[in-house]
Amino acid sequence: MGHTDYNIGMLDVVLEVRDLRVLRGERTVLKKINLWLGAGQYLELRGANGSGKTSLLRAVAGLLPIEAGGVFWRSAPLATDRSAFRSESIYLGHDAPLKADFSAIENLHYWIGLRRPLQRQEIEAALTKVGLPAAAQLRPTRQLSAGQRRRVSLAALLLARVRLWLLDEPTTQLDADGQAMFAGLVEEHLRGGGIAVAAMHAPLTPAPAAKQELVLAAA
Amino acid sequence: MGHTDYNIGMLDVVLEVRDLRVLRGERTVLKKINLWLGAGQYLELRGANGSGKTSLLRAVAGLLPIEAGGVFWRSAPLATDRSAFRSESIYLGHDAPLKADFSAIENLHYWIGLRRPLQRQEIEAALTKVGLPAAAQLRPTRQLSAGQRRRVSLAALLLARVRLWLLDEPTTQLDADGQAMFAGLVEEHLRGGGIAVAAMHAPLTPAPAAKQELVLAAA
Amino acid sequence: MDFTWFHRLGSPPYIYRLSERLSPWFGWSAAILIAAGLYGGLVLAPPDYQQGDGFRIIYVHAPSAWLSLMVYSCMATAAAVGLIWRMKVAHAMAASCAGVGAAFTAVSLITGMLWGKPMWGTYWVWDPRLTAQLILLFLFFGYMALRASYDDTSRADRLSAWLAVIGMVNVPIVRFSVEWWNSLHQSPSVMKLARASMPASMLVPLLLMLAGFTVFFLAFLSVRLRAEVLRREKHSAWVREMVANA
Amino acid sequence: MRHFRLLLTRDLRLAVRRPGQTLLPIGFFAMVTALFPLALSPRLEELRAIAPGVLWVGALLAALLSLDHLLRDDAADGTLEQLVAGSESLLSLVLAKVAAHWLMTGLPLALLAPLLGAGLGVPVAAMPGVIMALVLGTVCLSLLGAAAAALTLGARRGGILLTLLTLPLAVPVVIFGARATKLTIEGGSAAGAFYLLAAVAVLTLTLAPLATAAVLRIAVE
Amino acid sequence: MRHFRLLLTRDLRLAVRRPGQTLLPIGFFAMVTALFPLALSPRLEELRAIAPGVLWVGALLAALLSLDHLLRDDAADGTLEQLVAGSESLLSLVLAKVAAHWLMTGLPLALLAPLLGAGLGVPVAAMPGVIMALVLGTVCLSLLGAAAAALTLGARRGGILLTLLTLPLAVPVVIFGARATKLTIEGGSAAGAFYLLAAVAVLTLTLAPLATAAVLRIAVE
Ligand code: HEM
Ligand SMILES: Nc1ncnc2c1ncn2[C@@H]1O[C@H](COP(=O)(O)OP(=O)(O)OP(=O)(O)O)[C@@H](O)[C@H]1O
Ligand SMILES: Nc1ncnc2c1ncn2[C@@H]1O[C@H](COP(=O)(O)OP(=O)(O)OP(=O)(O)O)[C@@H](O)[C@H]1O
Ligand SMILES: [Mg+2]
Ligand SMILES: [Mg+2]
Repeated sequence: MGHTDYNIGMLDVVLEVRDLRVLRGERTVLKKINLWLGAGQYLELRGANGSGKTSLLRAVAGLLPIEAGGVFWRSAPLATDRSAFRSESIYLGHDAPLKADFSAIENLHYWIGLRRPLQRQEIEAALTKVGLPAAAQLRPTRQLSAGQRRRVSLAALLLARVRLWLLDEPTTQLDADGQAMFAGLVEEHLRGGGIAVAAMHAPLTPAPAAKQELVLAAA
Repeated sequence: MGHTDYNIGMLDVVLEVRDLRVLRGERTVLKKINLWLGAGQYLELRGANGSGKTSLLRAVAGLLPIEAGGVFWRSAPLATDRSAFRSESIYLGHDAPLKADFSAIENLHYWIGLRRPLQRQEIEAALTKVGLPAAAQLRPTRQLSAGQRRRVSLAALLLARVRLWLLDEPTTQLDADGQAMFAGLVEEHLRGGGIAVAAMHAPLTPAPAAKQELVLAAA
Repeated sequence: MDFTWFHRLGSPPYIYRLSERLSPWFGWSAAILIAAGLYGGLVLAPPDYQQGDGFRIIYVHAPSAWLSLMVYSCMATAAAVGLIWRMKVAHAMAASCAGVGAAFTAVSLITGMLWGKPMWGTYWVWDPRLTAQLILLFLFFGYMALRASYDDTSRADRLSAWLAVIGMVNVPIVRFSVEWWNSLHQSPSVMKLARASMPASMLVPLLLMLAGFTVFFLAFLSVRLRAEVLRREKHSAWVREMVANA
Repeated sequence: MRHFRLLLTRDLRLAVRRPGQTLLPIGFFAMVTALFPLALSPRLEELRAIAPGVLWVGALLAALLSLDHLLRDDAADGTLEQLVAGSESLLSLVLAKVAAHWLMTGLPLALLAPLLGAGLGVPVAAMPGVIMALVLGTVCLSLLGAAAAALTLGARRGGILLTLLTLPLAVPVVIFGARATKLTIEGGSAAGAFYLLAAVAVLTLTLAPLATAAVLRIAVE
Repeated sequence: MRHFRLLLTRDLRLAVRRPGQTLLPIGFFAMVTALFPLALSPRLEELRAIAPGVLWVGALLAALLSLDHLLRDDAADGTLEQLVAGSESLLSLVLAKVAAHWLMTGLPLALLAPLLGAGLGVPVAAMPGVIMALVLGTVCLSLLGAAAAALTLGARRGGILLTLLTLPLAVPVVIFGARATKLTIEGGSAAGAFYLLAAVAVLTLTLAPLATAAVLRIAVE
């Protein structure tokens, strides 16, 4: 997975969150959130429905305004410059950002292709690795099953080759094999010096070695 | 839950599927599917991603054309008349049919209200029963979390008071309590003489007494 | 060069107190100027030899029209400052301009139409200046609508600021449309004081009204600005203590 | 009847919730009529001559514009399935949808016409006639549009197909309507034209809903 | 540059996949121009007089109609977030979007104009001028529209707001464009009008994309 290049200067590869406060509407849904994640670490966000997992992920990804506190990447505050963060991180929300009219391959070509040039074989390899049948790779994604669509966005993770994964319930709609497969992907990513943050309702199994857990309490 | 009226003439309350074949595009995704479900029985659809769970549910619900074979409700073929079936069954797909601009209460009022007149208290009771906070009941559903939106559609099941539930992965995005709560709903529904068919990736726990399982093999 | 004044202008409490101190002065002088202007215009000034008393509408029309352009320019400038130096106060200033500006524009349109009937025989013609002025009104409305449709103030600030800046292109069109296209509309007579085409008895009241309208704008602005600043800073310490002391 | 009321209030309420989408057609109508004078030389008698055309083309565009949303939105978020499953007769569903659509576009258009007409030099005396003609016409447009919308629901080519289907159906309405308007503006007796328009309206009112309901049943199942 | 090409091909390809949505604006344009002769008494000289207005209002409407989709679709299905995160400069994103929009609406409109103009009695000699004017004008419309679309991206009242914001920005273009067209049709020397139009085009071409990019950044983050 070409993660070798990571192993230089991993010390500063850090995602830090300092007492973050996030509003939704006018209600405070998150307050006093503190995080410190180094290379190779996995953070699992747990909490009841509506406890703020999605909000936290989106705030970190810069998709929600931050009311107070700050998010730091490589000890640079995102408030002022996100360029490094943007190119080194990827966020996957509840449902995959796929164009229903494009095939899985086209979607990845235009989506991840923006970050770095992609070979078609590369894309196909990734899709096969996440277990999307060759036939399904060419069909418009509107013609894929829910789980198959989910797998396409997992392939995006592989292809993006970025340090930081921000994942919102990445395993929903995956069958048993899918769950195991995903756990493998995370493991590999961490071994390569990556960082993963995932909102989950059931713990990832097998759990990665360097696992932290943050349980959000409903505000 | 007013299920008493069910207990008369339960013998004919039967959903039957006789060697059903369903195409998606031009590919056959389901063939030789046979089912027999009586009052109080629960059928769990299992199978890998893309094995055809959603297709089967939609075909039974009459949302996909049937290539061969037939679906029978109270031993009447749906091909010829669905009126009884339509008023006695409800289908919930991968994502809830909610208007993002309506509150949970409004959504249920206009959605289930079509089937039978609803009192506001009735709706609120159902929403509370599925664990949606009172505050969240009045917010536009676009402002609900994924799991909260899921809970709204579960409340629809309660309010609809119909015999047959056709559910596609009803427990995704639900937290642990939510899963247990849903199992309780199904249990109650079956006790009242209802029938439930659910596509699931993990078995419903605690499993209902009268449980059948159909494992679909990827075509 | 010393920029402390600039930074002071950037601080909400300072602006709040400043406008609080100034607004009564603006208010009174506006009242006086406008009163004088109206007296001079409606009573002292002789009727026009061809329009009779109809021309007196100019004492409302022209000043409001000028102000509409001036206010928009102020709004755009404030917005630009807010964008460049990330100044909350500047955004607040721009936001407070919109309402008044729209009002002035509307008044100029209405009075103009009323005047148009006797002069051109119709309330409305699709003449460049008239059209441009109508567009100016739309710009004000668009600006306000845009602000209204965002919940998150800072986003509303920056987005509407861009709109204000983009819309600035329309101002010179309004201003110079009369020279650029052969328009039905009066060409700027007052501005060419050199060969003043108006008798002083008509001109002086007009200038008084203009001054009055301008000061009135400042007075209104200082009031609106205070409300705006309060709304934005309602959670801040200085507002809390001010409320506590009051 | 209960169904009809429920469905109607539903659509109206939704419309209120997203004023942007609701007002868009009316905004378009206003723009069409406002822009013509700008784009043309602003001589009033010239404008008066083309006023009927402007008003009616504007009305047709506005109607078409909102038709695209008439059923598609509900189909997209899966609510249409549930509505169909819920309501015992599709006819009430169709009628409710059409009524809602007309109340949100046709009626406002008709009421707005005088204001905009004034800008086009339509004499005040003609206003009642203009409004009346537009009321009749927009009713037809909503009805016909609904049928077309149902037809295109399944088809992937949505938008353009809708236009192509509605256009031939709508053209007679527009022509009659414009004639009626023209005559009223010129102060001639427009009775004949109005009878024609009314006849068309009645015809569509009786036939279109049935057709739409039938088509919808096919589209959904 | 690579980004630009990638983004452009993406949008064009998407457009090809859903021809319905893509052809809709052109269909509208065709309708506006086709309906006028029908709605009005079809005397050629009358038509010729209003031809510029019809063509330009049609063009503006067509542009606006598709503008609503320019960014909103991508924002809705979450792809815009990813595009912004991916592309290092938003400018290339904006330019690609505008280029795609123009290629799918502006250009076809301009090329279609002679055909429809003929129906409005536009003399053949004037066609090149008409096309040229529309090309220049539609470029401006796409650029200005993109800015407005970015401004209204996260707004609550989407649609109507877009119209309200685009109108004032677009009116000058329409006026100049129509004047140029009118002069060409009447066979007078339209050089002046064309220079004016070209000047506007150059101005917007240099300023609008920058503004749009800045706005987009604010809208997405
Ligand atoms: C709706 C119709 C009208 C509109 C929108 C309108 C608009 C304007 C505007 C924008 C100005 C300010 C120009 C500047 O600041 O340079 C102005 C000034 C003026 N208008 Fe009008 N006007 C209208 C009708 C009229 C009519 C009917 C008359 C009288 C024949 C008139 C006479 C004037 C005069 C004398 C000035 C002052 C010009 C100067 O000294 O600069 N306007 N009008
Ligand atoms: N746009 C919004 N406006 C106001 N409140 C919102 C909005 N979006 C979400 N909320 C509320 O904020 C809280 C947190 O939402 P969030 O989606 O982060 O929860 P979550 O932990 O992701 O829940 P789930 O497990 O169901 O995904 C919820 O109570 C939700 O109702
Ligand atoms: N519209 C379509 N056209 C063609 N093939 C389709 C279409 N929709 C789904 N398919 C294919 O049909 C098969 C069954 O799809 P279906 O959605 O029923 O699977 P599923 O069991 O629900 O999967 P999941 O567990 O991911 O929800 C899949 O291989 C899918 O790729
Ligand atoms: Mg969530
Ligand atoms: Mg499925």
